[in-house]
Amino acid sequence: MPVVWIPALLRPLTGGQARVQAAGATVQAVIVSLEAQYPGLQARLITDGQLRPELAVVVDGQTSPLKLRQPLTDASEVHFVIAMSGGAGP
Amino acid sequence: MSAMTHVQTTLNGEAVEFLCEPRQSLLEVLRETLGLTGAKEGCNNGNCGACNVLIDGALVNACLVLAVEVQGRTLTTIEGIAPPGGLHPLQRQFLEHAALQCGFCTPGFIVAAKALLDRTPRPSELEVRQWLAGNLCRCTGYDRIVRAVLAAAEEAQT
Amino acid sequence: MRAFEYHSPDSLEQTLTLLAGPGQAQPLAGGTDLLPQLREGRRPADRVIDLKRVPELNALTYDPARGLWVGAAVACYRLCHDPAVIQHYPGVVDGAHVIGAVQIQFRATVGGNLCNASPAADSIPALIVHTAVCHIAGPAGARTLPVEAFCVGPGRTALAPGEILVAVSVPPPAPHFGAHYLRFIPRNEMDIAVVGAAAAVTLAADGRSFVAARVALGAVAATPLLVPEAGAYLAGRPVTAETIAEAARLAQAAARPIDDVRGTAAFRRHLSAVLTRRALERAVERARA
Amino acid sequence: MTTADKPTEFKVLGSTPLRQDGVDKVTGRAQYGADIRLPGMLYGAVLRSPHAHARIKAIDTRAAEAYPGVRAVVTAQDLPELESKVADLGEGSMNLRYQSNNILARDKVLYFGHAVAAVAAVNAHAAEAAAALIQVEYEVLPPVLDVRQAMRPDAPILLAELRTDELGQKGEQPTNVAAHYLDEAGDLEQGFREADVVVEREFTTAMVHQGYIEPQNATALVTADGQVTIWCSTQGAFGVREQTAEILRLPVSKIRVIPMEIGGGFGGKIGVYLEPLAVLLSRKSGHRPVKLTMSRRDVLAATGPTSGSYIKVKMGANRAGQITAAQATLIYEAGAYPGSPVGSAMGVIFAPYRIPNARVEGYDVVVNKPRTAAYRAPGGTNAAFASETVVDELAEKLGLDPLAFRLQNGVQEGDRRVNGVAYKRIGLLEVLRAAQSSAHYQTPLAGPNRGRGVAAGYWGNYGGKSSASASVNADGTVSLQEGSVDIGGSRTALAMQLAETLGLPIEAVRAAVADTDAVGETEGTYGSRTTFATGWAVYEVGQQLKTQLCERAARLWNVAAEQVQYAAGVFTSGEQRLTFAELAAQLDRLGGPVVASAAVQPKTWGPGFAAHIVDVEVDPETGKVQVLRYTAVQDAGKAVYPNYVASQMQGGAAQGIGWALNEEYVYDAQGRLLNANWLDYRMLVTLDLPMLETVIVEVPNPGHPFGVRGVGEVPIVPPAAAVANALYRAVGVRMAELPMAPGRLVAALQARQG
Repeated sequence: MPVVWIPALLRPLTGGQARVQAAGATVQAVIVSLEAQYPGLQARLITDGQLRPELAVVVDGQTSPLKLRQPLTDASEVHFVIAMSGGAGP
Repeated sequence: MSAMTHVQTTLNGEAVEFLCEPRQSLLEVLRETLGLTGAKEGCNNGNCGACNVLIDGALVNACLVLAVEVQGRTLTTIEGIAPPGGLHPLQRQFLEHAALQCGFCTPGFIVAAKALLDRTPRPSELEVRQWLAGNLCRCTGYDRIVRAVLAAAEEAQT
Repeated sequence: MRAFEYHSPDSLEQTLTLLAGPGQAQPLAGGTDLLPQLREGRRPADRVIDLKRVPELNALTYDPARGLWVGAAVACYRLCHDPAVIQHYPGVVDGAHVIGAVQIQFRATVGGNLCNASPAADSIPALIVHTAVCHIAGPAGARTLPVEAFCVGPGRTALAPGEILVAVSVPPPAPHFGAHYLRFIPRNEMDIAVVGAAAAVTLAADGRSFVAARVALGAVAATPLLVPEAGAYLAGRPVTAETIAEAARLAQAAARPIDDVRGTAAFRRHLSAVLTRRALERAVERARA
Repeated sequence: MTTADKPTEFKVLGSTPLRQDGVDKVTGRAQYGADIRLPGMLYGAVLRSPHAHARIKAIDTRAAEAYPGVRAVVTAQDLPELESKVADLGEGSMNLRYQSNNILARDKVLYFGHAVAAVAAVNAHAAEAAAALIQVEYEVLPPVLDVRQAMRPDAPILLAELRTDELGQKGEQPTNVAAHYLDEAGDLEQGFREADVVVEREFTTAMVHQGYIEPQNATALVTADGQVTIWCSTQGAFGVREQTAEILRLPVSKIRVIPMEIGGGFGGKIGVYLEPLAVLLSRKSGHRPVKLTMSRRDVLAATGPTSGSYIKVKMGANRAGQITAAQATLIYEAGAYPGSPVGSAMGVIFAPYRIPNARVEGYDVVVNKPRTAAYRAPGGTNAAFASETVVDELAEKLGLDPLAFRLQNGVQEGDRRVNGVAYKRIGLLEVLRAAQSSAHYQTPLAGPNRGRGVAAGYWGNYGGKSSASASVNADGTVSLQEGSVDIGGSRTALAMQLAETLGLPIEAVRAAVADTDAVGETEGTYGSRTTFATGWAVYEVGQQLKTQLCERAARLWNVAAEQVQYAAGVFTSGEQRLTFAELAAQLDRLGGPVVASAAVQPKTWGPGFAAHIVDVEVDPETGKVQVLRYTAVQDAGKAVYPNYVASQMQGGAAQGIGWALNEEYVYDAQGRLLNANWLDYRMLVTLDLPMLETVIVEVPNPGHPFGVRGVGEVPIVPPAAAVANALYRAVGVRMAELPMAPGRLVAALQARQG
């Protein structure tokens, strides 16, 4: 299962856990399964069907322009990070 | 619109006449009336040198000169620096030394540097920096500009 | 920019006639202050009178007996590259050559610097310590005024309506005379003085004591400021670090700076002492040379 | 030049051809936005607010409309009222309603210089005179000019509807705090317990401007059928198209944006200011073209400066020299509307170091100053000033060489950032080692009041959308059309990548910047992305051209395409041989023109690291600082066009030094900008700098066909910190405020003496 790193501001929703596992073949699917485990997370990550504009999705160290539609593997590591001006971090 | 004044001048080696209002700056007339847009407006206040031109060989900010003042004078702008069919050594050395990034300040620097080399054919680095201190460049950190001017001076000697 | 008429008279007489006409007339020498002020609506003008064709205003002469005569429309570049001026008045050059970068030097004039009457004007403290004199022409005739009396407030001069500054004269330097002007600016060019300081000294023949001295400051009061107490203190005293420091302290005490965008009053007071000391030290060096 | 990984052999990349737009630029022929003159063109002027914070009660435009020569007057009433909607506008996202209100204030002005109305007239003088006749009735409100003041519960509120956003959770109360962000890793308290040395300091930095020499300008023509053409100075034509379309509620297909040559941007020419106004005025004046240009005063008062900031940093290290914990709070001025680069700053602040326990907190705060815009590595300079000063102090307290301490803690592939993301292949350690062995660092500095400082810096860089197309000419050359605006030689760097791909000399490829109707969508020239992403598009174009040309050669030789090889400008198949030019000359007989286009959106950009070394001399009596020597070291990935890579490094360093020493916005208590000119907004002049030495390190980015990383932004990150550290070594005071202006330095020296 992909490993999801939970943004610090959302860790109260995961009981303080910084890393959780969640099933899903895309980022969107992973968020849906996160929501099942930790109700309320989805609304903090997605607005109007899109990833919140201040966030970037980083999968395996690379910021994904596909965002929610980015495919994942079981070994994927997923981060939701603050989008940097002029692009996200590495 | 107030009354227009008739002005005769020599511009880049050619006799030129134009009509202007007294309040119009030389920069405005060069750019808007005469279509010579090589002199740029960076500040319209004499602080950046992007509008440098030569009047009777003296380096001035065209934004700080009234167009009516150039009656009977000889003007040189960036458009009149290069010899026919070629480039002035300064222009060539600016290219060789990558002494421009956005290029907006470049005409002002080249006109200023020409005025320097006309008076001081072999300037030191300090003299180049002193002479160009009224020209702002925000892209290069000046290193390559100073080197280009020194190289052009060298080229002119050999 | 408001529209205006332009005139380019070729005599002083015509100039005075044009100045005396109705409405607002603004003399134009280098224009480096005037044009931005017209553009920003900070100076009203119905007529701009170009002074560059008036012979009296464009004269630059030096005579060992009578000293230096600088027409009000003489550009700084010309003044600062004149061999006689360089030789006899390096202190005047100090003030005039830092007015703007070279583009400005080709246009700006000492006369304009005086008439613009900025408290931070670079040429004025140097002229003050040289005991320079302003020559004024007007409808009521000619008159003279010591340079230190010419500016009466920020942007305001002692010129009456219809009067014009014709020239500044500087007496010939006495033996063992030396003068220097320096200013503090955060950059190395393209700045207005945070503080300027000028000093002129006349030393005894052995160079060890002050016969006379004058100190003037810029940008620390509403006008360029002569500090007579500093000069009076030095007269007759030996040239030592202590006497110079005391004169610098007196200059600092005379400064009445304000806080503005270019510096705080506290920093200006601090600089007044530092720059006065440095100006005196260099003036002494020149007097001994 | 240092090459860390196994070098790839290139023929064109790494060479120094003359730039293709060079002759036009040294002869004054290059056409910048304000140089345009169209038949029947009108000239515009914008009326701006004299107040920092005021309610607009009424606007009376009648006198302006009646002024001779006036053809149109517009106010916010002429703009569609937009819903709040966040759009991704290049370097930072932007709420479109705020963007619209920034272009023309609707009910409130929020900063000195805020645009209120615009006029078009037959000449600039008439437009200016008419604008001055517009009567605006204001109810003046108290301004908020400092972030910490703005965060107080009793502070005047700028935007009534604003609530603090904490990753999707909105606050209850009206506030000036637009957003609160947090990154955490490890156990902070444990980390500080493990530390033998802890340094904690507070820093403030002033608002500064990008300072491009060319003021903003825009010319627009709306024809009777509603087609809009805009000529302007922008870092991205497609961004102008999108913003103008959104703000005016027009379909993008109705708008064509022609990017003129651009006189600098540095992030400040991504957002639009004048373009929608020019369109409105053109439409209202009966379809005349309208040109708007800003004065320098307008540029400084009302276009994107970057944030002033308050930053608190605490870091700890053990005696072995390992950093054990780091904490930072960053509060950034957004200006009048939300959107400071505090998020980027959080990403920069501890990026060069392996820190097991960390907490980084950020606040985006609105104040009555111009809406901030991106400025070269947005937010990074402020952040690195704070953290690199503290890192320097830690090294000093531990008795370690500042570069050695950074090397010991420096990140490499696999190390994690505070937000948890692991680095790919990066070049920090190579950069630090190159700095250590540089001629500059190896030469001792002697003399009183002199000091040497070093600092490291990071920037994430960016990829983004890019497009290009090319056609083969019968004379054997290739014409390249690309969508990236060229601010500093990029079209040549792109031509070089196509020439390299095609095995041709650079002289055989000519590049041109295309307008929005002539090339695929391409993001702006920002994020250090052009040579990387548009370069990749160009590489793809080259690959396609090669494939097509091999097919043509196969047709000529009557063989299968797979049997044709192409290398170094020559097609071969068995004994058959044909140069690129020979084949190009025969295309008409082999099926006609060969063209190719490509669009990319790569995600494998690589971050850049830099280390800067500076020697200064201080006049302790006046506080004046002279830079004696400066060296910038940086990992460029592959340096495609080395002269211009070095020039980016020099330019970034120079901007950073100016920021360190002199540049700042000075407001009075009423929020009026006091130094909206270049005499009092002090950018460095020639005499303020020495020659600027550069060391290019090449650690190729594995995520790019040629190893490109992007180079434009990271060089502005270290300078302020490097200068601060040098000042400390020179005179023994740690400056905690930017700029480190002479008066402040003298005050600090006096305070130390008691």
